[in-house]
Amino acid sequence: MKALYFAWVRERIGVAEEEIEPPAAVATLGELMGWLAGRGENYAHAFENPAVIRTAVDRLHAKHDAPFAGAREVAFFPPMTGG
Amino acid sequence: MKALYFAWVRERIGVAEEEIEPPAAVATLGELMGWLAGRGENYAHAFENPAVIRTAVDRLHAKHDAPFAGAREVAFFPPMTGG
Amino acid sequence: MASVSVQSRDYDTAAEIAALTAGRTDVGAVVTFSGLCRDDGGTLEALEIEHYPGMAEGEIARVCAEAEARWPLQGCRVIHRHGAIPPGANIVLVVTASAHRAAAFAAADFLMDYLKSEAPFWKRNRRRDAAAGQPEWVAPKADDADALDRWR
Amino acid sequence: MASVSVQSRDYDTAAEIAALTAGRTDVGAVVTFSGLCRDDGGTLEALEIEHYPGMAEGEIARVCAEAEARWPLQGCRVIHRHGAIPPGANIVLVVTASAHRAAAFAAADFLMDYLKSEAPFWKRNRRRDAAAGQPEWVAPKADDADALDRWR
Repeated sequence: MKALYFAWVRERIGVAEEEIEPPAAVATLGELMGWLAGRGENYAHAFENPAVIRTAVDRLHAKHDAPFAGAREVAFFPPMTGG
Repeated sequence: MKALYFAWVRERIGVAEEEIEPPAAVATLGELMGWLAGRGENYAHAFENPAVIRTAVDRLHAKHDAPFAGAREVAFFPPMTGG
Repeated sequence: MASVSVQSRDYDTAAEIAALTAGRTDVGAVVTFSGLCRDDGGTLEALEIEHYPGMAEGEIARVCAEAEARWPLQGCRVIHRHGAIPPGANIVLVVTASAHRAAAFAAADFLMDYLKSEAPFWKRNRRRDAAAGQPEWVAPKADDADALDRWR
Repeated sequence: MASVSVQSRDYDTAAEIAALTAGRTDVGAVVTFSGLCRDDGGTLEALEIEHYPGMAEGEIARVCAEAEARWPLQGCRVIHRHGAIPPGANIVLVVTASAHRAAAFAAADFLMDYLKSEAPFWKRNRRRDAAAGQPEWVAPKADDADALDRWR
């Protein structure tokens, strides 16, 4: 599964995208952030306040309690500032 | 004093503008419409329902009970349909 | 600050936007409204627009001044055409510029509602079928009075 | 029916209006919103806009579809730029066309509120003074959340 990071989430982690293989017990996007946060200081910094992170599954907005099983692509980013 | 007529008020009266000299007893725009209505069938037709006629004094909207003493120009027209 | 034109000729929307924004870096939002001549029945030859010269410009300027008093605008431009307008052609343009979008949207919306009800213009429809007789005057719409009430 | 572009290059507002109205006589109202890059402090070199390719287009199209479900639109066009945008330049364009002005205004206003909060774009300010360090990310505004609540 591909994980994408944008804006300061991307900057803190240091990569824009990567392949990830979370264990089967990690089912929701919220759990996935927790698992990612354990992968190193950079990830811990990016996800230090998961409440402010927006999440998407296969390019659609999804809440933290949403499952991601079967997704090709998950994304993590700050609140949007377009327009 | 100049009187101007627009749209179907103009069509019914048959002229776009004219000089008028109402008697001193005619003080408000409403009274002026009554006086004009007595000037002929065309005027009577134009002012048959004065409630629907809008009035202006010196190019500013004015109500029927407004006086027009000293005005250079009064105007009579149907509700506007611009924009 | 507002600029008002009452004219028979067409206008160039892009040039009007450019005039309000060129060389500036304090404008964050520009809203334009263009009113066009519709021909729903396919029988219209032209819309004929009569106006009260002098008062038309004055009333539009007065309405623009009210919009500028209500919202922080950096620019306000209104062009209203008169004469014969064929189907599909431009009738009226409102352009508002502001630092923020809410003011630009509200001012343009307000200006159109007020122009509809306060500016001395009268439309009539000239039909292709001359047998239809005299062009009929367009009646004011109840909707337009309701639209105006939103701002009171 | 809506047409959506996410692009780095600038756009031509007049051409976009023409594309929605050319050859038609059923459009009575066209509203455009242009969002421009402001530089209130005089220190901005450029706004840098990052986006999520694919999702950006998809989200804008979804918001357009919602606008089309809410209002009777005859055309809907959105262009959102990404990359480096200098002060005074265009960022985003929304064009809505309808028979009547209320629908065109409401839909454009709605689209901008939703784009602000739902479309995956992130802005940061690159300052002229490099000593200012890393460009800072723009924080979302509480106003924008309030604006969104108007449509719920």
